[in-house]
Amino acid sequence: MVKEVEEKREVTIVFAGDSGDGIQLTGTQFTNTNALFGNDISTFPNYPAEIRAPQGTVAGVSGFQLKFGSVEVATPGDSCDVLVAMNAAAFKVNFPRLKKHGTVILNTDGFNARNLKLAGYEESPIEDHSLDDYRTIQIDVTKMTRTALVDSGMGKKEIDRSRNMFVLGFLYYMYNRDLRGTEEFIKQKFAGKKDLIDANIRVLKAGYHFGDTSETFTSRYNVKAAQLKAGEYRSIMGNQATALGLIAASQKSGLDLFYGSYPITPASDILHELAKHKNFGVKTFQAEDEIAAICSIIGASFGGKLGVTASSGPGIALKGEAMGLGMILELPMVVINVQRGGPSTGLPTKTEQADLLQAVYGRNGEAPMPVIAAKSPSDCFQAAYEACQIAIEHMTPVILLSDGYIANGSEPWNFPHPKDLKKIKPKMASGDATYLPYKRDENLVRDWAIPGQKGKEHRIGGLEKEDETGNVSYDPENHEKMVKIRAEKINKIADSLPAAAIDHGKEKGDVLVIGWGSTFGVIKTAVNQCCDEGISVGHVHLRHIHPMPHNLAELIKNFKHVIIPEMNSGQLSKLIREKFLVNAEGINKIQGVPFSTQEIVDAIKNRRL
Amino acid sequence: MVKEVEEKREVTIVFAGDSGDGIQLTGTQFTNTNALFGNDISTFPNYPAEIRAPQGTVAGVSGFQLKFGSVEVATPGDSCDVLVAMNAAAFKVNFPRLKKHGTVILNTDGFNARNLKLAGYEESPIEDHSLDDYRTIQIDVTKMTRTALVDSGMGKKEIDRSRNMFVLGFLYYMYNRDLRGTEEFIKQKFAGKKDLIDANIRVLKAGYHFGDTSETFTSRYNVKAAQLKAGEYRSIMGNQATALGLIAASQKSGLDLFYGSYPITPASDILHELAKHKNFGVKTFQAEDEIAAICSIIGASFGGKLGVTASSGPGIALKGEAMGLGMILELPMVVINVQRGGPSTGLPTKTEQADLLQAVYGRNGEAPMPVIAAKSPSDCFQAAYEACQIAIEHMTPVILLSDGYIANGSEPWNFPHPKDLKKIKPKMASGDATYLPYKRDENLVRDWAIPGQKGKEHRIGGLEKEDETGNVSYDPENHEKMVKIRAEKINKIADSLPAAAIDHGKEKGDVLVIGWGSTFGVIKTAVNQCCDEGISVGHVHLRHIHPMPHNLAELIKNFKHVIIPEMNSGQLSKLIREKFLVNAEGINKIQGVPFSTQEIVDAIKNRRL
Amino acid sequence: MPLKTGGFSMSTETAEEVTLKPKDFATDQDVRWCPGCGDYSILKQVQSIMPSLGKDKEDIVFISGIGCSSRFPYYMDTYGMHSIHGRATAIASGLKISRPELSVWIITGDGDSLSIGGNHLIHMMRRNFDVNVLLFNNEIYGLTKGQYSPTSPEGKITKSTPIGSIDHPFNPLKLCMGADSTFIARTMDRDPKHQREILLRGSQHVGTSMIEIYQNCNVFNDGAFEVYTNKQTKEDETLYLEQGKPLIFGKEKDQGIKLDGSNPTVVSLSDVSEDELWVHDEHDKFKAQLLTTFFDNPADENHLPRPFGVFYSEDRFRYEEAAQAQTEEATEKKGKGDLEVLLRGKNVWKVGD
Amino acid sequence: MPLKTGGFSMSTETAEEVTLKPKDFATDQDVRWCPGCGDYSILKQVQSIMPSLGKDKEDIVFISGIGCSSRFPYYMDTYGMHSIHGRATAIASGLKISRPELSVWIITGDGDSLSIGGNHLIHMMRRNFDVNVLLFNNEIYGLTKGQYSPTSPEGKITKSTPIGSIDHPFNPLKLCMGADSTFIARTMDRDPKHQREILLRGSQHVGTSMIEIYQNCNVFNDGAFEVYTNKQTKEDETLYLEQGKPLIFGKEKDQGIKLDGSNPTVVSLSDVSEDELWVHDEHDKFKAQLLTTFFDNPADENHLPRPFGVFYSEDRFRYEEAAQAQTEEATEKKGKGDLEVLLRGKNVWKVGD
Ligand SMILES: Cc1ncc(C[n+]2csc(CCOP(=O)(O)OP(=O)(O)O)c2C)c(N)n1
Ligand SMILES: Cc1ncc(C[n+]2csc(CCOP(=O)(O)OP(=O)(O)O)c2C)c(N)n1
Ligand code: SF4
Ligand code: SF4
Ligand SMILES: [Mg+2]
Ligand SMILES: [Mg+2]
Repeated sequence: MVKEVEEKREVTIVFAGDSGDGIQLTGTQFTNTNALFGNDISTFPNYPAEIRAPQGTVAGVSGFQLKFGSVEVATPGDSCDVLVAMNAAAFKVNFPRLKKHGTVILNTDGFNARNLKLAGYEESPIEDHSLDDYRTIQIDVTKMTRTALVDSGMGKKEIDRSRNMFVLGFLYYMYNRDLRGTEEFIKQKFAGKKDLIDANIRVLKAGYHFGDTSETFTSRYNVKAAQLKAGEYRSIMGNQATALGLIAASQKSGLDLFYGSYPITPASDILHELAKHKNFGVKTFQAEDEIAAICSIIGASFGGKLGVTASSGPGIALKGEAMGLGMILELPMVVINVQRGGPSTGLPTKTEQADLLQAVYGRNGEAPMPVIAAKSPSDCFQAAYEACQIAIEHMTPVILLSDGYIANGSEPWNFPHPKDLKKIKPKMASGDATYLPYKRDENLVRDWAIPGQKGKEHRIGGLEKEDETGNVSYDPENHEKMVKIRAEKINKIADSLPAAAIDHGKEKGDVLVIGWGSTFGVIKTAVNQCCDEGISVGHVHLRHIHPMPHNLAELIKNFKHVIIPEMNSGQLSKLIREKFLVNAEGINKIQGVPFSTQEIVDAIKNRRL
Repeated sequence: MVKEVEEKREVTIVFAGDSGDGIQLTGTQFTNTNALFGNDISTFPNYPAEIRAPQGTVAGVSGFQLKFGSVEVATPGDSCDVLVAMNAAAFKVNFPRLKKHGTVILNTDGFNARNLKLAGYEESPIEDHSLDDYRTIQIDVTKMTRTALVDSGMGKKEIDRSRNMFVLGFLYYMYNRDLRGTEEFIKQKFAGKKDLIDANIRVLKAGYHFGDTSETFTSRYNVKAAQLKAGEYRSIMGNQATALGLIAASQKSGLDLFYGSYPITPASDILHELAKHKNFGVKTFQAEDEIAAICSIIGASFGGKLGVTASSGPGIALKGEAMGLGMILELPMVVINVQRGGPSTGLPTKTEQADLLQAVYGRNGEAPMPVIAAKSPSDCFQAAYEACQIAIEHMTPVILLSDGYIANGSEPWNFPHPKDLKKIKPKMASGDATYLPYKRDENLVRDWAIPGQKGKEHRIGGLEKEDETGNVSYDPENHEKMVKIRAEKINKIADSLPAAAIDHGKEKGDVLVIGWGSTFGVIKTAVNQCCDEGISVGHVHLRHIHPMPHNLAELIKNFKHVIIPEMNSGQLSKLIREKFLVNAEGINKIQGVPFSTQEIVDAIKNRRL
Repeated sequence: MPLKTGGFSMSTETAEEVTLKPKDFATDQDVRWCPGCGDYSILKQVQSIMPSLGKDKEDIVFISGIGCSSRFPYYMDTYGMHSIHGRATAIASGLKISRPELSVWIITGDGDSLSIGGNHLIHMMRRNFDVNVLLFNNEIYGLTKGQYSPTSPEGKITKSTPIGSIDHPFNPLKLCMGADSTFIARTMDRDPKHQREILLRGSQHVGTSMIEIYQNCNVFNDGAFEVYTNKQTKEDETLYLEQGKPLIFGKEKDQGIKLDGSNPTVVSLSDVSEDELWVHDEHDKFKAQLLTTFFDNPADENHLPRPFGVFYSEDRFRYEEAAQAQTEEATEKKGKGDLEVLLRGKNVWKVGD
Repeated sequence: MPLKTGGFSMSTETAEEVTLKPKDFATDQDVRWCPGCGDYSILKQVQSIMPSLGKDKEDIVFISGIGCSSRFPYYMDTYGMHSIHGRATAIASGLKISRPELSVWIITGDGDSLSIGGNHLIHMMRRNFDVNVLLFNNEIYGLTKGQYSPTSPEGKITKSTPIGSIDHPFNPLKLCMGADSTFIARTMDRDPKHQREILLRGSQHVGTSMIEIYQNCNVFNDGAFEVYTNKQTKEDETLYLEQGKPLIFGKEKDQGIKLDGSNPTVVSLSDVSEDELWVHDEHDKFKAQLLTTFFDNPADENHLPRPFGVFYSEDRFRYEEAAQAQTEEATEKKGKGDLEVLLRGKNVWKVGD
């Protein structure tokens, strides 16, 4: 039967089900297919905190939100147009997200008495009219899948595992997308297991045809390709992008990458990704703890390698002492903090930006280190690359901040060609002049001599050192001199940084919104929206938090008000207030979940009045 | 022969010699005797960095500076009136400190060719006229001592060990002090070893009589007793005062003191002192590292004890993660940082104030903790007591900042009577109502139920907790609520703090000097001096750095300029600038040694213009 | 509701009162482990032996680090702390020194105790606090979703070792023996009866009881201990230790262990008579050391079976008792501390009047 | 001046060039230990065996933690790092993995390696990097002026234990054995010849060489090892291990060690013939384990003598070699990594043109 096709600029879908339902995979497949089709896209996976919480319970719900569109998409969306709920608990958790008159696709089999009880429903939301204002599509996905595979000779349990493919196929029909990408994926995933390949593809198609044949609904949707900057794209997740950025920096600097790390959510995936690329000369070391991890990279860096470690809140706290050593040794290394909800163990699977001041100040003594932050999943590549570049060219440990939101989120990436990446020049000591480990160039950067270099044998350590020679020195004036030199060296990095600029909106006016890290997308969306409404607002995004770009003060002067949205209690706010003595106001959300565009828009409007 | 006696208001003396010369003991004895006599006094020991650096070298010089007077003495003095140098190296290191026309007492035996060479002298400073403008008293102390003990039957080596007693006796004569105190001390120290007692006392007296009989100089000095606040006094060192403050808090709160710590300079002496007082129910635990140390006090605190740990820079860095746990658990404990020169291992035997921002911000996530700082050796008692009181009554870990300067310095202490110490009331859970671990009182403080309390069994941990019940909660709103409650709880402590006040100088005017920690004495002296010169300057000392007293803003408003002297690159400055948006300027000295009064005076005058 | 703190009084005082059932130790929190996780069995056995401690619930404390296993305290209706990764041992040390009368249980995983927590673990062994350490060994990092751990075998493929682990694994009991542990035992999740027996023995030992429990992580490391549990292989691969009994194992109980010199060797009882066999003596530190080295890969040719039971137990002074003794000694010598005297010190002078 | 990095080439390449003398390894820094400190002797012996490594100075690295002993690298004219307390082992691990061809030496104290650094030490043992660990054991914290350490005997009076230590001390070699160390040896500062011999053996062992060196701290713990060094007692209290030789000791070489079953006992050679004695075999892991337990207090009745020499040596794969092999294997399989291909990934789409 013929169905009308409705155009949409952008659509937000939430897939939700039990952590056993393969929700993440379904979401990722739908993402890749739309990405390949050419939509701009942004995703936000939402795992349960427990490895495998009790099935069917609210605690066990796994969700995957994505927004795709023919227009620019910078966030996974505040609320969704379509909710796919595999069971009652999944519905309960995500229903609040659904827009009025939105569409909800229900797996009726997931709403039986037991499911309802587990989800804590007295009465089924399907019967109790809570769905009256919504478009509801009820499908017994389990039954459908089983019928599709009735003659497959597979067991129920096995069969049910492919239910997600039915839903996926159904959505492909609904948004009229091509099945081939996913078919390819299935073939790779189950390579060798022909029966599984056939089964999954069959169910996928069954879902597609079900959409075609069923009476369930009368219209399909079409989301045209987006007008992205011309070029080649791929979809990428934040942690993966970070890993690639490190490998790229290793290749372009000619320094082997040594990655020493101890697993912790949400940073572990960087280790998992890097471990796959040993053929790039990458060595990964799962240390016994975070202290050993950072110490191992200090050793590798002393040996002339690019040492990198990553962790999250609690693990970063443990690295403080060793960071101080790396800093006073003035060896290049990168410490990545994929931030999560704190304090203490806090909310390991949730996102937050509350480790900023720890990054800037959390060491004993005067121990300044550059701090730079990634702003989106794909930007993790660039941020990681820059972090390595600064570390190597300025001979210093660098802190790179990411967070759970961008680490697990994904988006299309107009990946660079290696030859277009900036060169990275290690400051290797050369020549036969006697080597003074702490003799410096015009940027106050010392030369790097490594074991194996004849005649450059030297000893360095954590005690204060005499200028130039690096010999232990307790001389008072020398100490002050060295403290100032080390600070000045870091400040000088700003000379080589691009000037800060208004990313979006007005160059001068009422409200300046300053952001850093993963709030970039939502601030951008909000500021653009406000501008469309004629509000005079500008957006500056700070990639470099220490040192800050020289010209930030000028930009700030052009606005009446400064507001700073952060997923913390106002940490960048403190830095801006102290530095520029401006009454910057924090817009703070400390809920382990990202801002909604509306929240930022409202904040801007309130300020404006 | 009769000699005239000259009156002096205050005198600064530096004892200097090889680390084997018993300089610290000599200084301490001279201090105690003058203290007992009734002078106000302030001391500053200056150890060599090495355990035992090569004898006779500059690196091996041990110094002890003290200032005593008939007037108030708040610092050990910028420069000295008298320099006692046991050898050439000691002279070389300390000569720059000597006031023009000052007196230098030399042990000629310490200026032989070998000594001069070790000290790096071409020619002897005694011959080369560098002493022309000074009053020089040359004594062959070694020879004198040996003659004094010629018939003692002791070996040379043994005899020479008592040379410091000769010098001490000589100075007692010079300042016309009583020998009895030191004789007592000798008897205790060598109890049982009669020959040693006799020998030392004999040399002491020999020194005294030498002053009397010799022609070396014609005048003696008299420093009258000071007009200290009426009461009973004793002399005390900072770390010792800290230990007593902890014991006092334990006694007054009825909570046994559990002290878990790992040795580190300059904090170890607190452990050594506490270990002597087990009869106060104190338990000391030398843990395997700083992490185990703080974790052990978390366990003790969970068990209902007063848990305290101490360390210095690098060790504090290691405690960051566990502090976060203590903070989210909301258990009472005190973490003491006796600051030393940083970063990293830095200058272990030197003093600094560069761990302030680490104390305030150095943890992952939003993890606020009260930060309070001691201002002088004897004040360490009060500061430690207050730290415990806040921890216990507000159920939170508290950071107490001290530093190497006050930790090893000493001064007269008008010690309190136990009954005059504030009560400390633990928030023990009681009653039979079901216990909710995170239910709070009007100060947002929770009740403390400890193992052994029937019916109050409960589990707490590092994950975010549901309000009141403390059950693990991933709820977004709850997280934000809890983060805010924990912050508000700490801020509320300010309600119970004394208002900030002008400690010295003008209530309003040109320059406000804000200080914290061990710079108190020198700022006070400088401000008083400026006031005497008619400069309009005031001094506010901040004991509580987080939270700050409510009324600080008002005080600041009354001055044109705010300057903040710190032994760091400007850390309190950052906090004040951010909080009050005032253009506070840092006066920063990062040399591992305290400010001189002159440096502060100059800073004030520069500002004023 | 008497607040009991300090002193050793209560354990006895309460002994008679106790009439607790295992279920009294369950909490209202729903248990959040994967269906089929070995942790469930351990929880059940621990709860089942609790009443036999002769302690009131309020005198028992469970302290854990971080990991799936470390969720344990939330499910025990006693005092408890779910602390930070690797530090449960250090926290328990401080608690035990200051509250010697409490029954303290440490719950830890192979990563928690042997990776990040290795140092505190070995120091706890040498100090010999009277506490119980339950090491849930699943040879994997469960909570972080499947990286190898210090007990994972060489070559293990995991998320962090896609082409196999190159870490030579720890032998946890051998390590603890090296750290002078006074009680060393091994049991497994799949053998509830033996588990209860060993847990009881551990609870009775006065000193640090180190109990390694093989625990199956059916999600990230399923079947790690299969050979010791499945019908076909278990009798041949496991060696159950019983005090005073010869080391005999095998389906037909037809194999034994003999010591020639210091080398343990497997012998067939058809060639060797029982009385030539190694007789288990848990008080023999030399034999116990050798026993901990029974750690062969079951895949190897003529390998030794894996021992289960109590390897070693020794009576050595407990740190917390010695600490308590010093307090009492000091108090006897100097008398109970008098704050006024302490603050006055020895050299006091008066100013004014 | 060729920059040599990666690969295993140079050790051989340079072997012949080497014509270094011990004094070539001294630096211009004046040595800052107390007069009479045992560290001087160790510095001297280490410098004296350096030439025999067959390595150029630039291919040797000394890494230390913090402590008196850890000042060591400043006095060796090689590459070196004086790092932070307890972490030298961890730092060396990263260096060795990334630069397998270097000769890496770790200098550490008993506090540095066994107190704060205990975890990294045992993990280094199991991973078996080809490095040398010199543990300067003076049974005290020297640099911090005399607190007890994890090797101080029970009852030790120190600044932090005014009425005696109540920590049961570690037996460092037993601990390392428990951590599956592949080379374990003991020597002492006062026996330069034996020290050189053991240092040489350690340097030749391919794997982690754990060498405990008894070192006298004459300022804070003078005479700790007196019985093993003074004329009167040393022959009766020390047992020098020699491969293939029976365990004999005593002034008159008239005492020996016999194993009955697994129990080592002192016997007089007048009652027992030499060939009944325990013959030292450093490759016997069982015997080595027993040897590490020879740790009695010399004050005790019929105690065992203290062994010196190589207790154990085993050839086991080195972590850094396995890591290198995986890199090569991966490169063979997938070919040398191509950054462009990596960045493109598998699913690329074009936008615009
Ligand atoms: C300081 C710190 N580092 C790392 C982590 C992440 N983490 C949590 S549990 C864990 C290991 C879990 O393995 P195991 O101890 O064996 O417990 P299991 O989950 O297997 O029961 C890790 C690495 C953390 N929470 N804190
Ligand atoms: C993190 C940290 N904790 C503590 C210290 C203080 N500290 C320096 S060396 C040392 C122990 C020294 O003993 P040992 O390792 O035996 O070396 P030794 O001086 O005896 O040679 C300690 C506790 C430190 N520098 N850093
Ligand atoms: S992940 Fe493994 S250990 Fe953790 S709960 Fe699941 S089955 Fe148990
Ligand atoms: S304190 Fe002891 S170990 Fe340190 S240098 Fe002096 S003698 Fe040597
Ligand atoms: Mg595990
Ligand atoms: Mg030592």
